[in-house]
Amino acid sequence: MTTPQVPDPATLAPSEEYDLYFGPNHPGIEGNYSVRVRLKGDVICQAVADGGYLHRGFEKIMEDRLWVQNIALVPRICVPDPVPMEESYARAVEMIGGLEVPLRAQWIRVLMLELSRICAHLFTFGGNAATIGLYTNMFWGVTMRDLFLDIFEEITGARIYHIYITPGGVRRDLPEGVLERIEALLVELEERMPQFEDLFFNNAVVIDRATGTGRMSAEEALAWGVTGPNLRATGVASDVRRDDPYLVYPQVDFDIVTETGGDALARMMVRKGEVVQAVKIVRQAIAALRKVGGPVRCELPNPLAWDLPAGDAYARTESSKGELGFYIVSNGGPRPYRVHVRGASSMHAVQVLEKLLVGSRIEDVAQIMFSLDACPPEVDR
Amino acid sequence: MRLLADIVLMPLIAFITGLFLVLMYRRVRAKIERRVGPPFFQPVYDIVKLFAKKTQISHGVMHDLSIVLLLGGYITAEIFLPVPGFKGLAEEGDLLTLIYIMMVPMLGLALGVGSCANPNGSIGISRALTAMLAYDVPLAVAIIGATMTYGTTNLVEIVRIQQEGGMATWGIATMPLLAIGGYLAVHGMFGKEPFEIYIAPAEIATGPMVEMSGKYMGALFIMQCFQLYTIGVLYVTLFLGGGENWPLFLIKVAAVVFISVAVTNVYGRYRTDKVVRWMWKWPTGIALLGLALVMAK
Amino acid sequence: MTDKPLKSHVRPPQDTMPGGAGQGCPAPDAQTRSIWRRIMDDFADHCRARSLFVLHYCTGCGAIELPPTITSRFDMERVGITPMVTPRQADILLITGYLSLKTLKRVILSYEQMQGPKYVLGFGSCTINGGMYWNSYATMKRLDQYIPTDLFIAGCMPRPEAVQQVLLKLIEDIDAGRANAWQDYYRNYDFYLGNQQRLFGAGWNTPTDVIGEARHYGYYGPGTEGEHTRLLAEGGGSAARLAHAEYPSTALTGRIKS
Amino acid sequence: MSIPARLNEVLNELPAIQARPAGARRVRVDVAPQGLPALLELLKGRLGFIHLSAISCVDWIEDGQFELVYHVWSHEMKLLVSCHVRIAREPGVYVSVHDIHEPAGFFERDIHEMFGVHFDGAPSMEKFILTSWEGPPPMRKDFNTRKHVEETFEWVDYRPDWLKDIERKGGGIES
Repeated sequence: MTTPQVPDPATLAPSEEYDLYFGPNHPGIEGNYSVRVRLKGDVICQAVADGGYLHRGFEKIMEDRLWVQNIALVPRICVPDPVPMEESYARAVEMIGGLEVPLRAQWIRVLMLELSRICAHLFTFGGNAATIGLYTNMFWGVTMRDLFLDIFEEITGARIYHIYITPGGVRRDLPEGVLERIEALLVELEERMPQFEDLFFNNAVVIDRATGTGRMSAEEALAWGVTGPNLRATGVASDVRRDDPYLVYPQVDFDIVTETGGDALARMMVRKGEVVQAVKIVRQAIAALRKVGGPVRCELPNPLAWDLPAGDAYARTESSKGELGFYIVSNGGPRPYRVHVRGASSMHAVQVLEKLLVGSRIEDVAQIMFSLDACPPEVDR
Repeated sequence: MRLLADIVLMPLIAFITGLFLVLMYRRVRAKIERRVGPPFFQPVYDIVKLFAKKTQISHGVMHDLSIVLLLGGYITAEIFLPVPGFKGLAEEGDLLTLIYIMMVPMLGLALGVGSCANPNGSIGISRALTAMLAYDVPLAVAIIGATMTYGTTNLVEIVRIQQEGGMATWGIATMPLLAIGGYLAVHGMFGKEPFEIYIAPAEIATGPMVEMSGKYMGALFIMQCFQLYTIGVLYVTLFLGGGENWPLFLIKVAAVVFISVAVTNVYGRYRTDKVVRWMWKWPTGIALLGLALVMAK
Repeated sequence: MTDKPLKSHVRPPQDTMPGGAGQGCPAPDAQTRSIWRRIMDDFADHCRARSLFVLHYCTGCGAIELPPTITSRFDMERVGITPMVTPRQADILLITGYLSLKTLKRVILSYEQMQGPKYVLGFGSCTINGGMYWNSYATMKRLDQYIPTDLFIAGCMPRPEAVQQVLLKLIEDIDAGRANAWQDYYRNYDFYLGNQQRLFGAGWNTPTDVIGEARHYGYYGPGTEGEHTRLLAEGGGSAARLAHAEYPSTALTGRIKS
Repeated sequence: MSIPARLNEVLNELPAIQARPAGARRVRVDVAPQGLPALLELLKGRLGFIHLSAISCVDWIEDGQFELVYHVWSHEMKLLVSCHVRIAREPGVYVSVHDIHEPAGFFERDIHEMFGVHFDGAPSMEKFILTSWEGPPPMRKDFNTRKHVEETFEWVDYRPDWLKDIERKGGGIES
């Protein structure tokens, strides 16, 4: 390690500004991430995001593994919302290999994606409330999410990393009776939503804290490359599921939830609306799965000697954080030649966060970060 | 000799009651969050564990001294409180002395945290002093109103007046507006949401506590016990007729704390400026109205 | 523990290691303690085991299973385990999964700031042997080389039940006075520092004076000082140096106006 | 699948451009390095390709080239255009498109860090993720992560008794 030149503090000009480190070891930071803010009094005049604490070099180690081995690796890129990762990887491989996904598998994937969206949003509700000291909401939200993890466990055998969606379909069919249990759970969720509503969205303190916090306009959001719920909170009805549809989403009936505030409150309102929409989509998927039969996976060659044809593909998915992109290049070999992951948070966890923090105050740093739903692992990869 | 026994016993009883209050606080919180909560001896375990730490970091003399001020302030305050069966110094001191002594711990903490050189601590303590400034105004108004009603600042006298006349002469009956304003100020004094911005973990990593470890942290835990008890007793003395006997007295103190800890769990925390504005608007306004009524009588 | 000698140097003999022979409280050993002292120690251990503060540091993906463990469904406060915010206040450092080298530095800093007795739990396969990321250039492979680890949880990722089980095991160990891995950091500081230096370079330095603490608290052992700690003295480094090495050029080096 | 006429019209205005459809709502455009900024500018101004989804870099080490892929999306046309550019691997310098698409700043910084490609005019070329890394840019094909790991880290020698028993009988997991 080279010895850097450290200026002696005594030689510096006196200043009214000082630095504060948010993270990586800080409860107000989402995941393992850091934001260094320069403050003047309570007001932030400069913010520098510092990532890489969760860097594992996914893109590199995926080049070192077989196409099937990577299925186990991809969900780990984004921890709170892993299913879109599996879906994007699988679809990019399908686009290169020209694989046809059976209809039943497509519906199952939609079901999984939307359940995962509900989970991720419930988690964000909790996290966002905890940043302003409303821990009760966090306890309730995380526990509610846990019931959904049980469904995942029943379907896939794992709570978090399902490794369920494979190129060409899904790993196995749904177990007996799980559709009924999902329906029962959705009813329970709908019963509990008013409680969250009362506790969070109708709470005077939350409204006071969240209104106007981290506000951005639609023009700014579009120019900064913001996607997903954060963009929709500024009033732009953009959704990959609708604009660049994949799977059976063209057949699914759902609304794009938008708000006009563009602040922390609006972002959480959009997420609340999306949970409602996700419930609607899951119900449609359940109805369809009752009718559609057939295989859940297309025929694949021996996975250990599977050479994908040369080519490249860019798959986009609407994850709970925004637009998720997988760019995969194959050179005709048994391993990917290059995988590039465009993490859904890569914009709003770095550049946008840095911009929004300037002018806000210390107490809002955590709230802005959580309301943007920044997911550091997919930025660091 | 009697005084010596009181000086030892009164803080001890305060500490033990405080442990129960802390336990209640944590249990209530757990129930609202739909979980089981800590075991019965948890507050004791925490404190013993913290004092039994084998390594310890100190940040200088001021840091050590702050703990003395912190605990000393509260232990002194206990002796001035009028509780059933003990005389202590309640007769000699009065309300103003008590309020004055109760400010010492916070100032002591400020001194100690200042020597830690952790910016989170400094921000936290400046917020804490601001919050103190905020809730002291309605509290002062309530206390002025109370002294005017009772015609004395002697705490024993105040308790006697209320107990002789029965429930109708309790402060809460004779000056309800002051009682409400005072209660809101007391809620701020407890340092719970929505007025706990100065320890906000998500913002400044628990502020003043950020550099406290082992025995220092243990002292803060003990301080929390004293704090809940002292503030509860102060309110009971002023507005709820003081203690006729120990069971009734403890029920009253627990009730004061209970309402506060039950309410706190459904709120987030206000920003510092909002805390000041809110405190100077609602509780102060209500208390001033109460004061006007008292003066009109 | 490996049978194979490490590349840099050989670890000290087994009996100075955690769980090996001759472990116990440092100054007066188990035999010579007075009855009073023994009762006090047992009582302290009893309380320590029932009041554990976990450092709130989400080092890796395992952090996603901590909220379920702490919240209403599994409720760890039942056995006295609560999350705490800063390393100063915490007892348990829960390493939730892989550590990138950048995080490992912070973890070591956090660990040294914690007050003993402190416990480290390795969570997930990645802390044991690299796990999923065995061929990744960016993550460390064995946690116990860099900080002494009390217990490991296998799995990727371990379920909340597994986390609970390991915490209960830790409680059992503390109760029996066995969870003393933290003393190993003082006794064999040279070993840990050597491994840290191999990753971070010879100039690696932390603000905590571990050797001084070891002397002061009576944990000084034959492995406390060695060839690696000598490099520390040569570097004469400071905390400021470390902080600025991580944040080059645009360093926002202001000073609070006094 | 064909290229929409409006897009074709714009593409025809620029020299040395090859375009072909690449799946549903995907168009692949190959462009010479000097033509890319103009292409992005035109796409953004005329057809509403305002969303830069990602910039990917591929290391074609055998050709001695880096391939940069700019994925731009038009909310109006509902179309993703991937603009492929190949630049020389040495010295690996290209221009920043930060002035056209603001998100480019993040991706260029990332590529600089992972591949060592320098972007002229980018707002920041500082390290973001690999601040503790002193080796070569790790995503380059000539960096072997497995070899690096073998040299840097130690493994736990996991050899339980039952495995030793099996090995004594001539079995085992190592060939």
